Amino acid sequence: MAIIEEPLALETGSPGTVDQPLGMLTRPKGGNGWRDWVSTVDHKKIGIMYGVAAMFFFVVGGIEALLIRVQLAVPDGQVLSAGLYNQLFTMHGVTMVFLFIMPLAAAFANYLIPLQIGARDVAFPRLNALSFWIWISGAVFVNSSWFLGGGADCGWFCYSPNSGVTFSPGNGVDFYVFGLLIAGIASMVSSINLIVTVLNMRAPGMHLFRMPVLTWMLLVTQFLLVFALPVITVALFLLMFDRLFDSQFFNPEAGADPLLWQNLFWIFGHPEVYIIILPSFGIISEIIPTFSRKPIFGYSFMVFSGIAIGFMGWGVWAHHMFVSGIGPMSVAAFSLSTMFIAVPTGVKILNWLATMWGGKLRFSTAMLFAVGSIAMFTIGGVSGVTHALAPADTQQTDTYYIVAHFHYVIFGGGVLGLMGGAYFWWPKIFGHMLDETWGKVHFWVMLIGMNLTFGPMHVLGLQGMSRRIDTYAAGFGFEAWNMVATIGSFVIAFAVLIFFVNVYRSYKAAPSLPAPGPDPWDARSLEWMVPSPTPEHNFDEIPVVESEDEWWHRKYGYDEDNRVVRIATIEEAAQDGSAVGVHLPAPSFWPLVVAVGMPLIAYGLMFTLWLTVVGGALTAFGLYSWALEPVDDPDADHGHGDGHHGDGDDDHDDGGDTDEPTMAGVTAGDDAGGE
Amino acid sequence: MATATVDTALDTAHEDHGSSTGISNTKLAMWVFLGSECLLFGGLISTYLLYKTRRGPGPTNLAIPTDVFDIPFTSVSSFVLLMSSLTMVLALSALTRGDNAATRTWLLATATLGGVFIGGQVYEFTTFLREGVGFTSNPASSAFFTLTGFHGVHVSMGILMLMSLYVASVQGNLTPKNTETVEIVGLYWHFVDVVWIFIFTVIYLIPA
Amino acid sequence: MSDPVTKPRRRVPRLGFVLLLGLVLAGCASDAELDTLQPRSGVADEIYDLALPVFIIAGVVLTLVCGAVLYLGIKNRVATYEGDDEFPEQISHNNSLEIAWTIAPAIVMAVIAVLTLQTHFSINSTEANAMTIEVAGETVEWEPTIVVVGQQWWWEFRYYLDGTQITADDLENPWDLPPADIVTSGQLAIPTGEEVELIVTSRDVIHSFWIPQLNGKRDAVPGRFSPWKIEADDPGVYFGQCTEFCGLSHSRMRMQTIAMTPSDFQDWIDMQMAPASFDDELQPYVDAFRAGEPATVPDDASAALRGLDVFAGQCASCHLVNGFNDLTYDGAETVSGSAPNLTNLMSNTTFAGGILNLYNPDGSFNRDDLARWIRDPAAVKDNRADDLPDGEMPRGMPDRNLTERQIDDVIAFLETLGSSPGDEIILATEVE
Amino acid sequence: MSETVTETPAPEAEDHSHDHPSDWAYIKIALVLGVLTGLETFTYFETVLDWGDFLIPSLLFMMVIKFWLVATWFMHLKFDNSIFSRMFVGGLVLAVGVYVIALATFEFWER
Repeated sequence: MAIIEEPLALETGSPGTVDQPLGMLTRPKGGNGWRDWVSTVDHKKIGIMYGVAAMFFFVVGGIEALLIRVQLAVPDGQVLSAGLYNQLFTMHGVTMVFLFIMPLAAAFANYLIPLQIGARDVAFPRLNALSFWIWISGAVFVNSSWFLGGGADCGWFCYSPNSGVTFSPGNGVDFYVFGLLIAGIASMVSSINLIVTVLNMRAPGMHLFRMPVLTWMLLVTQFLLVFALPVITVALFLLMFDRLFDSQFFNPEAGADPLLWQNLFWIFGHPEVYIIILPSFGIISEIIPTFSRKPIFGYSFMVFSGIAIGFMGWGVWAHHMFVSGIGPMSVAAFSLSTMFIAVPTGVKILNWLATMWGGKLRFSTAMLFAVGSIAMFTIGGVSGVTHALAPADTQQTDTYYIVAHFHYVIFGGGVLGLMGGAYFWWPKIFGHMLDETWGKVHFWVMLIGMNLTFGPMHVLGLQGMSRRIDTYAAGFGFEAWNMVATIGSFVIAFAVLIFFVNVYRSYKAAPSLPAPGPDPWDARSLEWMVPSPTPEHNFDEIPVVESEDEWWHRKYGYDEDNRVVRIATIEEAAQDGSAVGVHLPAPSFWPLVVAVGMPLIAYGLMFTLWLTVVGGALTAFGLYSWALEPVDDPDADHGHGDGHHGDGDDDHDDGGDTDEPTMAGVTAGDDAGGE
Repeated sequence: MATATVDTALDTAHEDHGSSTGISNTKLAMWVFLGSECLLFGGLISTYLLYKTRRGPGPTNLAIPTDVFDIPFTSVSSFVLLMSSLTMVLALSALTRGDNAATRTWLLATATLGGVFIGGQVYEFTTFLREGVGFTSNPASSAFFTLTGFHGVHVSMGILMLMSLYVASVQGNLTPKNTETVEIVGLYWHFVDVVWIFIFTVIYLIPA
Repeated sequence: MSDPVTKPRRRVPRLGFVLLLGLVLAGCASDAELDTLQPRSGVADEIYDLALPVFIIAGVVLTLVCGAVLYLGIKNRVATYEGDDEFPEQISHNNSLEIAWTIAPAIVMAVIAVLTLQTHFSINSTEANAMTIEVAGETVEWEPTIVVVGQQWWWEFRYYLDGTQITADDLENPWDLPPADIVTSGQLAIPTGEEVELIVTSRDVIHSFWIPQLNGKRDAVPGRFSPWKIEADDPGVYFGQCTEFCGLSHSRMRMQTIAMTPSDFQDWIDMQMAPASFDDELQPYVDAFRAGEPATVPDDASAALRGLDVFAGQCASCHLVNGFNDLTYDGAETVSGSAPNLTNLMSNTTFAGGILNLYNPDGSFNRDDLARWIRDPAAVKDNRADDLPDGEMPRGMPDRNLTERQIDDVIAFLETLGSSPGDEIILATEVE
Repeated sequence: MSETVTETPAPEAEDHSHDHPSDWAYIKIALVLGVLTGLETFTYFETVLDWGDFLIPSLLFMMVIKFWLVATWFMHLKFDNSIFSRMFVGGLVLAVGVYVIALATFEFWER
């Protein structure tokens, strides 16, 4: 990652001591290796860290998946014990959802939202760092369960009462509960931050309806997060109270109703599906116009269908509970609402096709992933319609048909799209291209692999193979397709390996290849007008936006026959990244300190209370120091008109002219204690 | 091509504060957070409503919170919390005028009223425990203590914030340019109050 | 940089067709006993008839989308933009077109919705269909209703035949259900041609009852009594598998439904209703046991009698045999408080939660598997019954550390409980 | 050239403080709130007044009024940018809608 480790563009003034209120950690200055990364508040570096960490957990979750598939390759598999198998499929789900695909989407959101709206950073840079560190501490915490008595074995949905102490006596479920709570705080802080960023930090002229579709989809995603996370938070707290303090929320013998958990979980869980898929939809909506040489077809329909999906996503959760006995009227209502959510989704697919219609399609790797994602998502979409039919769902639910469905949606629609995004924005992020030939091999191997893996699961499910079974008996006709699926899973693993090899080779080859320049794809949105890799300060000057696809319109105009003509070369239109003295938010160690305390609190509640005291004290100390730390380095030079905030001493909540300390002192503190 | 600094190019009137919408980041963040809190308290309230009559296994017939509610007492503490909202706006109003002494008085009054409310809650909890309604008794009591406990923790966080503001004011760091900080703490405080308005009616007053 | 663009291949849409083909193949498979596409009852037929056209519509939509991707990919492909200043026509939107393709899928969905609701309310409705059965010599009008109880990791089926119709409202506590006339485990016996109401519940975690060829599934939720129904057109054995993740041995929680003609069903009732009969050697021991003074069994007694003694000492605290320990039985020391009732064990075809057959395909008794199961249950089926930390209640069958001789004896005793269900049924339980 | 990364808004107090209500207005609101709370508490003593079937609707009505008064006046939603209202009301409406439906799946409203 050394590529973008350029010196900070900000003038740091004299390198002398900085007056620190609590003086334990010297105010970080940036630019010196790992300290730069752990103290950064730069949305781009945070985005990269999200991406790297997400890919790491992709490998972890992938290994879990391979073990599952090895166990199921033949009937009566003996590779794993039932207990270990149950932990593996639980952790596979948790890892892939919370530790891979959500943070990978967060990586794109962090990196791209400020660039796409023409901003220098997010609204609350330090909170952004806090989100990342809390998330990673939660991720490490959840996975530490493997070394502390075993992972959760209750499924990622963790239905009560199986998740209660009686039926899951180990610590696995506690790790699940606390890990998700910690990761939830991270997502909550991050989504509030990004919502404010999109609404408030747009460049002049960047009206909401000039924002790129990706930014729109990410905005909808953040709203889904901000409203969905409290619901799972409630559920997790109730479960935690049951497990640790003997409350009676999910104990049927005391008259509790296990369906309460299911409702709370799926009120969160279904919007979660769209939280996973919408960023990918956004990415596809950026890639396809670029490689069709046409604007996105029906921009407003694209935006509104995304909003509609986000909205309707709140009214369909009980379709996960069609067979749980919620009563025929409820089932009927949710069956109907589920069917009609197919409509805005269909609109999106048709609009992508219409964008390609009459276009000049250039099948770069990114384009292949985008188009492949559409096709694969369509498979997942139509199989989704088949179980919107409640009666049909009574046959399909909890079988491998569902497993096939959501893997086509999440892997086909989500992961392929995000992979396409990686190829598309790689030059912008790292300053060199990923090799296209290797990329195309990566695509085809991954496409074949995923169809080999998940395609047969449709058949298995309809043949009656239940989900979450660690073995199956011979004789039910499951043998052949399971073997195919297992082979396919290794093909996917091979494709992921190709990707990593490509990353490494491209990095090695980069110095000998011509630099990609600011805009290697002849793309359309604002991030392509700044140099690659993006300079620390993003934009030399904040662009004034005059139209949708602003960057494209700076390169091309129309002649009198309404034909497209070039009006400026990329070099002419782009910024050269030469601005100096741009004032940037100062790095801080406190987000890391606050984040490190949280898993300690959880370990303490599980094992020994004094750790909770240590963790709580660390978090409180971090928050307090944070609140006292001026948002900007008082020594840093800046020309902001009303910048009179920095004596740097105990200026509590100097929220008057900066936007952050109040947030830090109030909301973040509240998150830690109140939720 | 046309690029400009924010200072020079403002294409719509409402962007004249520098942010695209002309509103403060922090305040917007707080409102988004409060919107999200609705879902949190909604979940807790729904849980209580679902469980409010569930006494646990058959013949023992354990007591549930509705058996032991003391409505007059709760009404008083509800009134106290409601009045703390008044003192909160008065504190903000005083700070806007630059009246630091009055600001401090009203901040302290708000925190004190909040403390009285919390004290009332602690008293209520201990009374309930004495009357056999414990956290682990049955789903109804678990849900009641969790809901009101979450609210109590929110109030306590608010008191902490108010006291921080008070200290800042004593140290001379709370000036009219910090009105937004006070306003945002106030938003949080009022939100905790409206949640209680909801809880008081739906949980306490509407009969089981 | 160099950017060779490979030819677009037809892989994307082809895989869609492979998938469709797979669906069709699955429909043709004849050896899949759990196959949802081989309905064997009116209810399952209704579901199938609803799903099939939607599968076809889905296939058409899929083909159209993938076909469009393919067509556009071939027709509009260019190798590079380098040196190409010609842009395609910049069409950004077409409102009427977009409104049209917003409304079109909505209309398709509306049609599907109507069909769905019809089927949905149909499969959730019940009809009053009393059948006449003989119970202990008396004629009873019985609306077939069976209480289905899931627990880790087996199913219990309770038949209430005393002439008062049981409904979900009569049931409050799955841990303390009213005494039933017939209690079986692992296999549900139903008469053919009758709609059988099920009341599904659970004693511990959530399970799901599912006989794919006869109907969809219904979750067994502890504390809830969910209505469901099942019916079979033809006699036979239909297989099922618990489909809601229920812990360690979820995959080893299976069940069978044995559909019999009404007259066979009457015979089955007669067989099940008869209390365990003990021969002249066992009966005095049974009498003494019921009197609360179990006799000492001499070492040279018959294997069955010695087995009864082992049963009384090692098994009877959990397993019921009507006529033997039903008077003193006070609940198993497991989380769920219950273990399978063994009164007519030998009339079963399966045991150990539906994963082992009690009879070999040739109709002979499968002594080996039963011995294996008694010898070390955890080796056959993962459970949590032995070596538990303090305070944890066992789940599943514990290892009682019986000697080989004790195992032989107890099997000899179990063999006296009930009689074989008949070769026809035994054959049908074999999974090819 | 140089500029700040955050196009920081100036503090807003001076911009809208002039249209904030006076302290006396706040006190009047608080009086109304107090009276409503008193009325609510009165319903508990059924001997004073028999509310009959109107009990729950009137309690809910008073609750909504109190909620609305605090949100619009004390929280300034009446005077502030409508974006704030949209964020809050969005969460509120979503919460009410979702949880009312969720309780409906438990047949809560039929009791």
